[in-house]
Amino acid sequence: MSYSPLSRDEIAKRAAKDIPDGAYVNLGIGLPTKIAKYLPKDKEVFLHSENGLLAFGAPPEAGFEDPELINAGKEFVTMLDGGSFFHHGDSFAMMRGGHLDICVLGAFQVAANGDLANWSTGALDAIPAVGGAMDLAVGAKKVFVMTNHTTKEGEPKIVDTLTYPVTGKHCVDRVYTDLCVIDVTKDGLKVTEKVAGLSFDELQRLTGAPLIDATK
Amino acid sequence: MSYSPLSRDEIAKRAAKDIPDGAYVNLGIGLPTKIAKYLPKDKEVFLHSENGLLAFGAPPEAGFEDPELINAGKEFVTMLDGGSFFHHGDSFAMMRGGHLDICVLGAFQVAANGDLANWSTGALDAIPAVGGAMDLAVGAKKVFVMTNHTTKEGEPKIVDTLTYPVTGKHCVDRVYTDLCVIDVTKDGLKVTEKVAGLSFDELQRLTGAPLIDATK
Amino acid sequence: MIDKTQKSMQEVLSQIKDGATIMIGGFGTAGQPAELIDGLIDLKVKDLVIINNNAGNGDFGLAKLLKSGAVRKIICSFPRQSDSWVFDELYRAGKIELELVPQGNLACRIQAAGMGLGAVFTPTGFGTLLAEGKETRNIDGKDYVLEYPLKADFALIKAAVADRWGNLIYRKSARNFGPIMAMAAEVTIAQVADIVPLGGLDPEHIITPGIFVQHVVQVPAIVSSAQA
Amino acid sequence: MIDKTQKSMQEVLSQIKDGATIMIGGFGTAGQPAELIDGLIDLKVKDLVIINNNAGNGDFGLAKLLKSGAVRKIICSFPRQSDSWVFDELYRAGKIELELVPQGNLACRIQAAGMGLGAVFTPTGFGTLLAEGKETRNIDGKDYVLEYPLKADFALIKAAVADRWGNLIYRKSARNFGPIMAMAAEVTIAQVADIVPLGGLDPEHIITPGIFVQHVVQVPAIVSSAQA
Repeated sequence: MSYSPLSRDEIAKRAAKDIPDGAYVNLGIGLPTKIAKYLPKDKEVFLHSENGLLAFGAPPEAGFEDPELINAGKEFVTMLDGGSFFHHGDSFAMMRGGHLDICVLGAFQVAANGDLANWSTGALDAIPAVGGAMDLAVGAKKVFVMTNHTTKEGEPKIVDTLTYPVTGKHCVDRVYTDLCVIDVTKDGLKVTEKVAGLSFDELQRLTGAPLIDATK
Repeated sequence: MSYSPLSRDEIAKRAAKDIPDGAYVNLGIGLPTKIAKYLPKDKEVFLHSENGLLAFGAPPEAGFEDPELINAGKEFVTMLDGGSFFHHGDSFAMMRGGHLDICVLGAFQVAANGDLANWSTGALDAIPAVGGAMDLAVGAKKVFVMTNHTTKEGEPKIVDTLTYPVTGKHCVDRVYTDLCVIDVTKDGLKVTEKVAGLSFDELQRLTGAPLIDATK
Repeated sequence: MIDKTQKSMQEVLSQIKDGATIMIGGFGTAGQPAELIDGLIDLKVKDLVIINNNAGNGDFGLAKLLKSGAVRKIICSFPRQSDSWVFDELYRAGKIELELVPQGNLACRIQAAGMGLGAVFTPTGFGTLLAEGKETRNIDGKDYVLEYPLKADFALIKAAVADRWGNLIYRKSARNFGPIMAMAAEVTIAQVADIVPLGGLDPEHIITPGIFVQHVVQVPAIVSSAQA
Repeated sequence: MIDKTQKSMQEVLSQIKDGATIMIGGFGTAGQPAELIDGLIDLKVKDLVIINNNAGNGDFGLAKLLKSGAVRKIICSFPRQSDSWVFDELYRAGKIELELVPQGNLACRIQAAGMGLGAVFTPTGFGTLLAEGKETRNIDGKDYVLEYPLKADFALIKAAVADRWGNLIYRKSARNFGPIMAMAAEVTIAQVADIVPLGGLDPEHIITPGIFVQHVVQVPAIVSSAQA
């Protein structure tokens, strides 16, 4: 049997389905940002940005960019009616204090115990940068990860134990990949969905940690 | 020789002279509050109140009281142009963070080393209450005390060692009494001014700790 | 559509059960959510732990709640006032437990809870009776006491204006503990004088963003005869 | 009469000496006080320690300051960006020291300084390389790292409007680190687009009360060609 991995937009669309009405959500820079496009119009979801925005909206039309209205990815945004501005202290209190319902982060690796690596590859010549990743990992009530199932070279990104430096320990609740959806539980990694045509055995072969089939 | 102790208003007037232009000042509940009346009109002094006011002004005229515009003594006040409101967290950051230039507090006792007692007499049947006294004692850059030199019973309030429970250790910089002005220094208690007709010996007799005559 | 203003006060308050820890905003009566407190009294819940700066004034609001017998313990900085006779009597009769906290440590411990900190070293209270038995440390030549966050199941606060997302602005010195209590409680219930449509509050002027507020109850402002 | 707006930018900045620790506001270029930074470069001081979220973008502002060789060390959360080539080159050449701090700990440590706390237990970074060698503690079942306040001799920040007492309001996401840095520095210098008479700012809307601001310098807003 053959199968098609989800496109980046399809992963975003799938993750968007799990964001409930009224949720306060931080979408990490990069891939997770795409989720905003797929939030259903009949839901009100409050997007938070590290640099002091709550309830920001879509990018402005060309010509209406404001250099003082950007998100954490330094992209131009707009504000929704009912949005608010606040300083960095309050912004990170929203995370660290457990007020954000969900954050969605990218990942280099996710371990079977929910450890997340997404800030450093550990390469000796790399310039380290961490931003708000560690704060989001420990702070949000639910941490979702959105990632390709394997690296470009085909190496598993879901692993038994991290080989990259850790961002946050035991923090990941759910992983959305181009092949499946995985819940991180005390019993292990439970696959709740997978793309059509992909066998569980094949998925396990592409994964560096034992999976539990919970797709039935 | 005979002498007249200063009245409460005269102590306040004397203390007011030492508050410089542009100072951020918290005047403790009770006696110190009187200082506000004697701040010279040509100076701009910023009065801070624990409950989230900066640059408040005189009491309102009768009929213009606002139950939501009170100071820490729960007296009706007004706001000056340029005043601001903030929450209790920021208000105490102003103290604890060393942003207030001066606070003026009442006292049960001041010790020779600058220890202050002003929150509890230690009486067993008393209901304890502390408010912001301990925060002001440790937080303001300069802590002034305003008090009668002795109790109504004639006991010294400036003492070698506190017998009442301490509010803050080594915190008092200067004491204004009805008889004199005392600087608390590493060398000891220096009397810099005393009322006319009062001999140093008599002042020492009314005081529970050694004084240094620095009035010349 | 998210509308945090839709439930009745009674419905909102009915979440509160025996033994709950409740922050109540206000400094004296300024910012005290008197109507929410009346609603709380009507619930007839017991064994409450109350966090407030004071311990009630006169016979209304917080004082009335204490009098109703609903409160097991109060955490505050300044219980003793000229008109705190309700508390005074309960305390002297051994019918209420008191945890006395310096006002700035009260604020700071509430902030620590809202900010998700595990504990903080604060200079306030060092060497005093109120720090007895607590861990201390000298940091850079200055002495500090280790204080733990004050969390709550509920915060009952009073603001001036809200929108349906729970964004709040306050009025004058009624702001006091409202913003930091809203951040520290699991469920924050705000009583407000006015509710405006979304967009009616300027995003630059919002003091408490709606993320910190779960329910809004409108209580039209009455010219109050309450003493401040 | 207290007028914090009276001195020239040059006069105000001339207080800054070799070896000073300076907080610079801004997230990327939003809120970055570019003109104050240009003035700082003109001082030709050396061995500065800079605290900012980033390490400069492009060739202007903070990046230009780094390029001038004035900076010994930078404390930040996110130095590496697509346009951080100035920092990248200095760092790879071993010409600048980097202390990397998670963004929320950066904010929290700045807040701790402004609030007068000795240290705080924060959950962020526990178990990571950035907490190596730091004191940790398990409190109520959760792990925390002990972090110390970040203080500064000066804060250079950008706000929108000031009055002569130094009260400030900000504009949109340019607010970011401004209010907390103003609280943490010995001397805060704010550049603003507009100055209004006393009373021109509503006391309910002031974000940074003047107690946290020592000097205000007016820099008329220019439609910026800077990339955000």
